[in-house]
Amino acid sequence: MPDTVWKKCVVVAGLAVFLLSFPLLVRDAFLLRLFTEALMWIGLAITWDLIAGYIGYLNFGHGVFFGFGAYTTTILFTKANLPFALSLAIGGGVAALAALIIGWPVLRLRGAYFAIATWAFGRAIMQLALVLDVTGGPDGMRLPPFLNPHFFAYVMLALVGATYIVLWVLLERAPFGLKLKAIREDESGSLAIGLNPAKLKLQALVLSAAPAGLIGGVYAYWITFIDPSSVFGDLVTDQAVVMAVFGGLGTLIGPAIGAVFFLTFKTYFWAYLSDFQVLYLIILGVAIAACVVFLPDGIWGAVTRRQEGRRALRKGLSLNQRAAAPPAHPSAAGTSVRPSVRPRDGEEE
Amino acid sequence: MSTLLKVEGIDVFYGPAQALWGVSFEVAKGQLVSLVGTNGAGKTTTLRAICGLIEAKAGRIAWDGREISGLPVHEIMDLGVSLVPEGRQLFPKMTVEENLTIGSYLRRTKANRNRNLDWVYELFPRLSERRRQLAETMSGGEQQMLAIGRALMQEPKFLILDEPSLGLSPVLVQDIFRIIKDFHDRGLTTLLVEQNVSQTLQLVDYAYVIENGRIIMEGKGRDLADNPKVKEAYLGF
Amino acid sequence: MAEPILRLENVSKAFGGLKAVNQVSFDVSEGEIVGLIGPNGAGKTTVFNLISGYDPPTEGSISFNGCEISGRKPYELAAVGIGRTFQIVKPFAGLSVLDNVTVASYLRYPAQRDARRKAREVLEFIGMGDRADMPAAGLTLAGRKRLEIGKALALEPKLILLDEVVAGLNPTEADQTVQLILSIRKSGVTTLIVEHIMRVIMGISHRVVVLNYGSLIAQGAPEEVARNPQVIEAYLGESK
Amino acid sequence: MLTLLPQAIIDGLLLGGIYLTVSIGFSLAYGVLHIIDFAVGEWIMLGAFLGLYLTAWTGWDAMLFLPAVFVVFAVVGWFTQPLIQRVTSGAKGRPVLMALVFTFGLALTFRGAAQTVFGIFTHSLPTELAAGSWYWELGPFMMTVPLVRLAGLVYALAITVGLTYLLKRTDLGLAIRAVAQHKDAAGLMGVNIQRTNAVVYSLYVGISAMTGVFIGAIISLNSGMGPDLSLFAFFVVVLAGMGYLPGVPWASFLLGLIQSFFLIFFNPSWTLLAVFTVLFLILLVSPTGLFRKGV
Amino acid sequence: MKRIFLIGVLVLGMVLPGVALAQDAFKIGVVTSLSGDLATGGNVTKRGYDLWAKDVNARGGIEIQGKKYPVRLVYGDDQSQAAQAASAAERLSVQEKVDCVLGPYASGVTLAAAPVLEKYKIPMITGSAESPLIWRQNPPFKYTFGTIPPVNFTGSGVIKSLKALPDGPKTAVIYGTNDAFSKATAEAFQATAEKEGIKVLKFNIIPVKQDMTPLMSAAKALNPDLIAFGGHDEELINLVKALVQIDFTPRFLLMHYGVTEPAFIEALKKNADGVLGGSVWNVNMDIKGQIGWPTAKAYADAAMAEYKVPSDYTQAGCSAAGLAFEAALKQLAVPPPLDEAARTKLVSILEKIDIQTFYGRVKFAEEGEFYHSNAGLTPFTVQILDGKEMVVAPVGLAQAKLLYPLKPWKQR
Repeated sequence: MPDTVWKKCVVVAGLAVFLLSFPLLVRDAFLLRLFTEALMWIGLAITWDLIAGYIGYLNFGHGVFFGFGAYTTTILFTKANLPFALSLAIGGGVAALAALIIGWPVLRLRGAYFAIATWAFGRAIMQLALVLDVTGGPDGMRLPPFLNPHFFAYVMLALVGATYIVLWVLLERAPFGLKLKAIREDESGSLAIGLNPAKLKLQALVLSAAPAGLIGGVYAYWITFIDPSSVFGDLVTDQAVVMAVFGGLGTLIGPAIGAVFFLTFKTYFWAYLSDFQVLYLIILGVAIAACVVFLPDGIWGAVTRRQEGRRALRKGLSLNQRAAAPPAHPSAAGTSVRPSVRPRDGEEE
Repeated sequence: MSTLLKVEGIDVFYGPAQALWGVSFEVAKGQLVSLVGTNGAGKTTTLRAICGLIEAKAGRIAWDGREISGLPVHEIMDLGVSLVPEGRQLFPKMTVEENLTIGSYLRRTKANRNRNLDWVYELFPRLSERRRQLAETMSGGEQQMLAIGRALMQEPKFLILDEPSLGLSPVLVQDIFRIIKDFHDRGLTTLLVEQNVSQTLQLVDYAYVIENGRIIMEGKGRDLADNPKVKEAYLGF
Repeated sequence: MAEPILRLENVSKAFGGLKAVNQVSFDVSEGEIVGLIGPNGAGKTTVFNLISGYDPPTEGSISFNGCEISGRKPYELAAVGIGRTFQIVKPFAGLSVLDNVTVASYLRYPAQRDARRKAREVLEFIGMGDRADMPAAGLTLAGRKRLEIGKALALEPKLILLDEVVAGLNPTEADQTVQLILSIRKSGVTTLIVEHIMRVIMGISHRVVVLNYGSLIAQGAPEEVARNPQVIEAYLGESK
Repeated sequence: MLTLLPQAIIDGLLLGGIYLTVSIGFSLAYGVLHIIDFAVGEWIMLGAFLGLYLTAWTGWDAMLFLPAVFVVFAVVGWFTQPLIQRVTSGAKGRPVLMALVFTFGLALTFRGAAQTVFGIFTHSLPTELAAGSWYWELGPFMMTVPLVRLAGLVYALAITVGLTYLLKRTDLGLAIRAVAQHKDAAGLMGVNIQRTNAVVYSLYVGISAMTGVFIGAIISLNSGMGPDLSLFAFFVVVLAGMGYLPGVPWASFLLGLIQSFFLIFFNPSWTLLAVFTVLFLILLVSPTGLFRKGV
Repeated sequence: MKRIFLIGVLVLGMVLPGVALAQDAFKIGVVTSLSGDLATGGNVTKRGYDLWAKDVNARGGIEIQGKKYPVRLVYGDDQSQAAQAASAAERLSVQEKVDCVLGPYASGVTLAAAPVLEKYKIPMITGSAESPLIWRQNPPFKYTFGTIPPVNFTGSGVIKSLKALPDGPKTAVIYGTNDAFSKATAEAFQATAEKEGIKVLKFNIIPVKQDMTPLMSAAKALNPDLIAFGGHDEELINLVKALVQIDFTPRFLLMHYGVTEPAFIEALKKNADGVLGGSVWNVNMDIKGQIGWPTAKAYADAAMAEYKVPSDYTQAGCSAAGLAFEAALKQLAVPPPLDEAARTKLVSILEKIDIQTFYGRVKFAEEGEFYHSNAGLTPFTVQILDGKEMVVAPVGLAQAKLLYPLKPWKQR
């Protein structure tokens, strides 16, 4: 036991040293940009995974929080002339507040309805950004360029690193994570053991929204330009989803691996193989399908044999109970005395 | 008496977990045979295997001397097998009449649809009164009648009933048992699966006792009913 | 007779137009094991759902330790001291056996370390200490049912509701579970149990409450109830 | 502006008709097969391109090719269904997910292939109906009904009525509903589940492809049109309540009416904002669709 | 330990540098939308750039101090996303070490790529981005140029030419879709119309890809002389079809950009006839080029031979952007690779450059709201006549008479 703990410490320390020194060692600004972008996507993927992998709710409006952060930061920074750090902090706060406000009604929805409702919310907010004056509408907003790659690499590292550590402590070390997993496994059953799923889910949503908002704020300053489709578009969420699913849901390391893997592939593909752009769609399509068929728990799940991924997806996509809950165990199948037609059951539908 | 259904040493798995271990039994033409056992013993699984709803990994199932394991469900049904499944498994959003009508979906029964409908309504006047009602709105007993009626619409040569008494009031249970006996008297081959062991064993010609996926005992119904081992393990009180 | 820990007064529950539970009243005293029996569909599980807060009663009152609890949420009731199991066992299948119990012990032990310690204690108590690190999905039916009890016990309840924890088990397993129920009671937890297998109910209950079609038709000592002609007719059905 | 009220209603209903054509087959496929087919928009796109090539080749009116497009794609659907079946039943217990992801991959592949083969430009399907319209003036009210859109609505309603008839009045329909409600029990009734599934999928693909011809004639077509259509189909089906076929027309018309009213009477730039807000709010108020009848 | 291995592999993948071959050629980066939402337009720009590269290399390359250096294009797909545009610009600057850059199709991505190129002091000419936003920045982008004048420049000319007609429009309904380019177009139409005394009865910005029939119903009720619309190809086609369907023929129907795209005429056939648009270039113009293709016709033929589609002004503008670099590099007379000083000098050459091409005059504005966009062109009005795009105003450039009022749809 102490032996593996020691090994883990070495790995973590090594990783930390690597991450901290990477920006210093690398002179190539493009690699630094990739590094920053990879960190950004790790942050978005793990915060999405907090809701998807740990509670089993597929949030297709995660990009909204990113966008809230980006726009709030930009507006405060460029129009109200607040310092960047303060604008950024408020941006994160606004994202968290948004999560708090929509979380309560939305988290009552289940499966595909939750997915669609969050998607609709994201679309509505994007339309709002397109028609408001303060956001610049479709023209988007520019921020004064501050093109210091090291600054952004370290800010992103600090932000995503802190998010990672906080989530790791809360999800893997503190009771919070186990409680969320219990909700994922059986939401109604979790009531009986004293959990309040509504409250826990809301806490988790806020916890996933705040870092996403902060990342959005940093993104805006880093890229120097935002418009509704670049920060509120489906792409932000979709990419985080693909990364998390590919890497392995319900873990923190999985989405991170997925993010690095996907981003590396994507960047190199577009950089050097963009003549075959048609293939990109096909490769992506086949890869996603193959991943779910052959690696239902993602890369990390396949390595560690953790099955969180498929459990989370099963819940998140459950459209009706019949399709989602097959007899998992022979004895359980045998005990099911619940008739398919229940004359006395008026609570559902 | 010739054998109608012969099950020989079937193994069935749910994923990696084995549910049936070399289950063998047979039913002769015109017989009323029962498969008894506790919850989770493997009764329903056995029936599902016979009907082709789940594949048997080993062993064979023969119908009238012909191997039927591996055939799709609808072809097995076409041979004349009818299952009244556990928990009825009606079509909840269909009316009573539609539930019965689909019983005669098979080509060989389609021609007799109206005659059979009349017959089932005569047999269960309750259903006749409620022919336009949705199945899900009916009481448990009515649903059970409908499930049996639906199976009868298939003009079965071999009727399988899975826990027909489940969830019914005692009066209704007596009705159901009376109907089963009645069919038996008319010469219909029947396989009855029941938890209500004492009453079932009184009724049937022959019975098999299944436990943990294995047949552990068999014999004439009344012999088993008197067997103290059976009593101790399954009759409770 | 001791002060009732649980009291149901004229409790009814209707789903749509159907009355699943109709004007049911009974008490459970501290330290008792009470059996709740009745044919399938009699409303036993609905009564459990009402007591544990899963369904609010349509009318009537439920009080626990003298406080009105009808309409309160299940997690509030768990905090007050009511633990329950489910007829269709619901382990958190993706979690280990230990985690299943740990997540329940957070109610009384918010700190991770204490919750783990409590969970191990409970696992020892229910005889599953050796299976702590197994995924719950890999348990047999008997293991799952036992784990259900463990989860309820980790809440340190004053009252535990057991829904068919014996049904479906083979005789040896059933005996072990009966022993477990008796030792739970010995530890001072009041038990309300729904069970199909009469041998179990009759053997361990101090009192038995009989429901039929949602209504209470008899209550009293097991022997008494077993002689009640109404019960015999409704439940045992051997009218020959 | 109130003089435009009848026109707004007509425009809304006609637009709703388009959404209905997009969603009705999708809803059927979901209701029976329990799969969310992400490729619905791509089936529509492919159908539209087949129509385009046929009209370009023969010079005839696009509407004449509806049966041909249906037949071709019904056959394609017939042979695609077993593939989906195999993928979804390959790994036990995750049919919904597998179908979703598989059709997503299918959609990406179709789109990529279409971009290569058909190019990236927008086209329009020629039809004589396009220039026709009926016009009335009633006091202060004036109304124009574009014939091609009316044809689209009639087509949508005909498909809806046809499907309803099929489901309610025929043995095949009985079998389809049985499979939808309880697969095992349907098998026990002697229904060939595999064949029924293939029939449903081929109906759905055929209908979607025909819809492509209408959309190409009414609006326009290009190789990238799929995702938006898929999203709207999804939108309508969720609003209707997933798997609840009778809700689909109402959800479609609601969607069309919201748009026409915002475009005519309110601020047009808020149209889509209104559409998504309404979807969001309806889900909050009624979590299983407009009629609370979704699964 | 698998974790370390995995990470190792990934890091290796990330650090492997782009293969940079030293050779005697100008390395010119292309940042544009080859995929994503704007792929349609992005690929048109790519055709324009490719055609120039092919042409210049066929001529042996760019002559510097007596030696001819070919050009090599290096692509960076911005995937129609701002972040990827910045990333592509950075990669081309740092890893590929390009000498200069041919710019994106749309303005949003240009706005993200430009600051990165400013930082590395790499000049960029975009042959397409027409939104006025790019030129209005404060401080302005010193290293960014554009061969197409912004829409507020071209759009106003068209309205003016209509107003100048003896029986010009008196009332107008103006729409634009809600993207940066289309909205700017619609706003330019609106501003000019109001200035010219055309009464704007209704001005609306509508969501992208919105069905427009109800909108046209509302327009029909107002019965304006002119409907002016800012949008992209697909939307223009949909708008005409909506008008046909509700049977409303305004006297003038004006759009921008998309009418010059071959797909517009192909999709609408006879209903495209009479539609007006604004442009700065077309195939039939009588222009003599001093560099590259001698005439517009020669260019169009070359493009037709290469791509089998007629060329439009975006593609031509992109090829002209290449020609501008070609002329400036020749003048710079520094062999590749260019260092920072040479590139800075290139910018000052570009600022002074004034050349005649098949596309028209290229002369970048040195100040004002059109800073660094092409001020050498005269915007003109085109009309689709018998399936061909013809210049109808101003008088000096006109190839045909402006036909109005629009022929009713039902009589076609």
